[in-house]
Amino acid sequence: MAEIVGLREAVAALVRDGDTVAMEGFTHLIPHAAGHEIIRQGRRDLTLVRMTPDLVYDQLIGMGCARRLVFAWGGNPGVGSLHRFRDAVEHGWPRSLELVEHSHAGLANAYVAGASGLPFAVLDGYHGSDLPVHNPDIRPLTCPFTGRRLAAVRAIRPDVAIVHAQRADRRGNVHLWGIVGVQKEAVLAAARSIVTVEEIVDELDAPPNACILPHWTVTAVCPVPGGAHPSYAQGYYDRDNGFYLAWDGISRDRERFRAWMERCVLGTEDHAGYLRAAGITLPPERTS
Amino acid sequence: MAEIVGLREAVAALVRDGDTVAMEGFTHLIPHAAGHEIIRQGRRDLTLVRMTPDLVYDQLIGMGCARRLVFAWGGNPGVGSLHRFRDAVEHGWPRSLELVEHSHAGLANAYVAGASGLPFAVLDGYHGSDLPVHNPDIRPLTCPFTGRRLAAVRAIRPDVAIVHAQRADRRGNVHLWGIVGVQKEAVLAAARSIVTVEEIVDELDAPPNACILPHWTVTAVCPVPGGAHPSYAQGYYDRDNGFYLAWDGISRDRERFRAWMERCVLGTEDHAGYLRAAGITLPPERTS
Amino acid sequence: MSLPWTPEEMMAIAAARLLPDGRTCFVGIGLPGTAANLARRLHAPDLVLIYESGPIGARPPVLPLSIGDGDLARTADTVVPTHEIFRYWLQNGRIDIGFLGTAQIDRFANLNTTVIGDYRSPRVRLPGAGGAPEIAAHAGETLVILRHRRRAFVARLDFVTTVGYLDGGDARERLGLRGRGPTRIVTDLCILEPEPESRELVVTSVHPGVAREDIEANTGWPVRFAPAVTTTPEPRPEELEALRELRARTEAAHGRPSGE
Amino acid sequence: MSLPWTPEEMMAIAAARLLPDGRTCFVGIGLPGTAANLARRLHAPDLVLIYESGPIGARPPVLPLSIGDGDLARTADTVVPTHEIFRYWLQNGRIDIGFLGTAQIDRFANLNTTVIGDYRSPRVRLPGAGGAPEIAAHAGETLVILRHRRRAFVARLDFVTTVGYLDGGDARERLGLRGRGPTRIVTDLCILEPEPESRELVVTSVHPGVAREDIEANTGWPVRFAPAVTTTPEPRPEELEALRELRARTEAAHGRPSGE
Repeated sequence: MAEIVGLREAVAALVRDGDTVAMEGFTHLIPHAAGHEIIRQGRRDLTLVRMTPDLVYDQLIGMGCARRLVFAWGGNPGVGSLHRFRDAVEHGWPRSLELVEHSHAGLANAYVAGASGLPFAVLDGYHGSDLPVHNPDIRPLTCPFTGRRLAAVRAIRPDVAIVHAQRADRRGNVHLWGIVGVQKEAVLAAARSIVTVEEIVDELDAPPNACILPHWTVTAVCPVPGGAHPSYAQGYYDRDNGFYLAWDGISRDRERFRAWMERCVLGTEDHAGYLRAAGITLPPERTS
Repeated sequence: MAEIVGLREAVAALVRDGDTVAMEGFTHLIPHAAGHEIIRQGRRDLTLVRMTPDLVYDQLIGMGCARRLVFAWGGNPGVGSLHRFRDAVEHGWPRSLELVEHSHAGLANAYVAGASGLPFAVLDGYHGSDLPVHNPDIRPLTCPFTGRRLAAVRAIRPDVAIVHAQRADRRGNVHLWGIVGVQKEAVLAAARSIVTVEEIVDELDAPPNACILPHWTVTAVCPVPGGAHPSYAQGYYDRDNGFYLAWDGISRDRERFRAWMERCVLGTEDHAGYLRAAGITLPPERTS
Repeated sequence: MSLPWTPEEMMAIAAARLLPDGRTCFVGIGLPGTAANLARRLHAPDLVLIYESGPIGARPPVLPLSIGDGDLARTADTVVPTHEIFRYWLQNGRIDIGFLGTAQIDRFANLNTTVIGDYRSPRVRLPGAGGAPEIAAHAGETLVILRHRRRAFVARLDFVTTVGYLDGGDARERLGLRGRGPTRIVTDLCILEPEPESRELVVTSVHPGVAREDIEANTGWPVRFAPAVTTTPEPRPEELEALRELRARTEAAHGRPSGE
Repeated sequence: MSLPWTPEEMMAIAAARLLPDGRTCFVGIGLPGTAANLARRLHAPDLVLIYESGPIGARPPVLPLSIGDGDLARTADTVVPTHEIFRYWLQNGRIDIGFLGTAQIDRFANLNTTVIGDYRSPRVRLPGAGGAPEIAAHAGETLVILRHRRRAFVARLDFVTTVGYLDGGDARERLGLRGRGPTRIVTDLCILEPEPESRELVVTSVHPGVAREDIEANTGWPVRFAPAVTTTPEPRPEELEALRELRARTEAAHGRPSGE
């Protein structure tokens, strides 16, 4: 049964050192505010799971929160490298990072298996790729009917899933729309979950087959307006493309990165403080 | 690329003797008009696939169109037996019927495998049940990671999928909502597809994550207002519960069944004719 | 003061009482639907009803005739595809209580809804499994509701559609099923529960006015009674009123035969 | 009369020309997105763009910076969950053309987007596979677009992320992959295609003003030329105008760095 609480309280209660944490959102609705709060609270030894570990994980990795990364594509979309991720993998700074590496199809299927209560998923994938050589969570599997050679991937079952959504009602029912990625699967696969939302409303009034997380599948709902920045929330604000460009410079250098994190994250109380410190105005939504 | 054509033309062109035909719709949006048209055109030796072979398949079976039934639950919902289905299984009238029998979970997964281009699906099911004894399309499978014993079901890949939907636009993009069952999976798993719709509209204006079948996944779109009767189309008309009750009497007796089919289906030109002959007024939608 | 009531009403009310508020309940067609929707009107307004057709959190104003009625979709928190119901919700362990009817049941609460007689040439072809095998496997626990007749309570099933406790003891556990299995069988005569060790169904509560001999005569095996059998509390006026009001509204809504 | 143009523009336009109208195209990030959206503005208004983030039938008014921009969702026919894109659409054989970029490519069109150097202690850690391995496996055919540099066109990949033709011949067929594989590699210098038998990439079309030596110098293996090499038709004015207009609108929309 979802409790509506502050983000600080939710992270304090639900994210523990050593946890496997899945923070999802495919470009859209990335839970950046929650990532910052995990950094503020100094969590360590996390196994971070994410299809596309972009800026949110670059920050967590650069601040030394993670010991392992389960992922499929780690870059700054449309800009280039994730410098903190690269520094961790290439030079072990600030600590070494173990990689469990998938393709998008493989990891998406692994989430589906987790959400389905199955220990693994089957896909017609990874043929000829070197990825299975380095990832023991990918194994060959033969179809019992046709003999076709397929791949099995171990299910993802996070301790905590963290996602951002547009809205929740007062009971904690969550409604998200637009690019929904694997968020529903991440929450349903996890033992606990935190959903940050743009706003709490009296009635969701969602369309018939909307993507809904019923309140009894969510552990904590936290109102955090702008909580996806620099990602976006369809219907609320646009992607801050300028920030993604700027991140390339901020993150390229260890000292500059640390200084920025000190000033905008560690030195602020909450997400509103972050937005002020970083001088962010949420971009209004463009109408196509 | 969907062609917008008449139902008679679509069935003539796309449903062939001996085909595997999946007509889906879970209580809602059952493609009854299409079933009647298949009967009118006298198709034979069909393998009929359906989660819940209710009245629509009772009629096809009673008229001798089917030689095999792939299914999970065959009854008149809330009323009782399907008498034509029982007569075929118990007495081979009008011809014998081979059964390939699943649970709902098994058959739903088999559709998902078909829609996913996989030869089989995995589920944690059928444990201890006698169903796998009689169905070679269910086999044991062991998880390559955990050793857990699971079940594999062979994928469903129909020659033709037939579903009913609320609306299509002029290009043939289809929008359905409410209880969507396994319709999308049936269409995406099939080589060909027919979608009957309540109406053709200029713009679908569907909500962001609506259940849409893009025009290039559908072979034929046929406008058939009331085409789900006695099932219902949310937003258009309610379920004709009275017809389901009446069917128990109509179908109990071979002669009475034949007479009703002669009068209402074989003796009519199309769905409008059927509604007139059967004296049907579509029940207005109840607002809860 | 109590109103006169029928065994059928006693059965629905006894079953409804077993559904605690705030839990998630996977509802089969027919009798389970009546009991679940009655519970929602009485002590369990926040009982979450999930139907295999797709609705989650349905609040139907009348009893649905089918498990896919429009009322279910219109009143649900969300409607998902059928395969998702079975995978993300049931198989994933998110259902507390599975609620089933059946045609036949044996002393270890195994269920037959497939055939009477031989599978390939049956005397009576029943509808089949539907969702039952996996509901009984994955729901936290299962309730079964059926009328107590000798042809339903049989010594040996012609076909095991859905597993309860197999041949008893720890057979179910050895099969590796997640859910605890059938915890209560509610009939129009009594309530049966699996005995802790043997898992054989024994009568634990007899409905008011029912004699032990009635139960024995209507059970196809030598049915045993728990050491401390209670009498089921008879229907309270508010329970009966809620049930009758629900049924009256249902009949008014569903109408009479048409199209003949 | 033709306008002056850059090799970068030639590359985007040459790639866009390879996308026939009415087909379904799975679009990767960066250069493929430019070419696909350019094609939509030129000869292929009904090209169906599918992005792995979920949008099907997207018609973005400017070039998305990422493969999950709001424009894609707002203009799509529908937006589905990411796992569905990979299962119902890609793996199910419903994509005609997969369109990929890459960091490295070898002579058999295998791609590396994972690491330069050793996997466990790489010299350069690249972003990784993303959707590429399964796009290249299941799309009816694959187009690859990348800048022609010696460090990208290598004799031997450090890591095979995504299979093209493995070590050539019928190796791909023996692997049982559904799609035909990479049929054209478009660079800023030329177009390469797999030779019918050996499957080795050979140059089939050289962009105007490019010398064979330029291609040889920028390819890390002794690159061969097809018996009949053509010259790529140079950009037509309407192609250049459409590309430049698209890029100008994109820059205006995406803004400058913020939050530093």
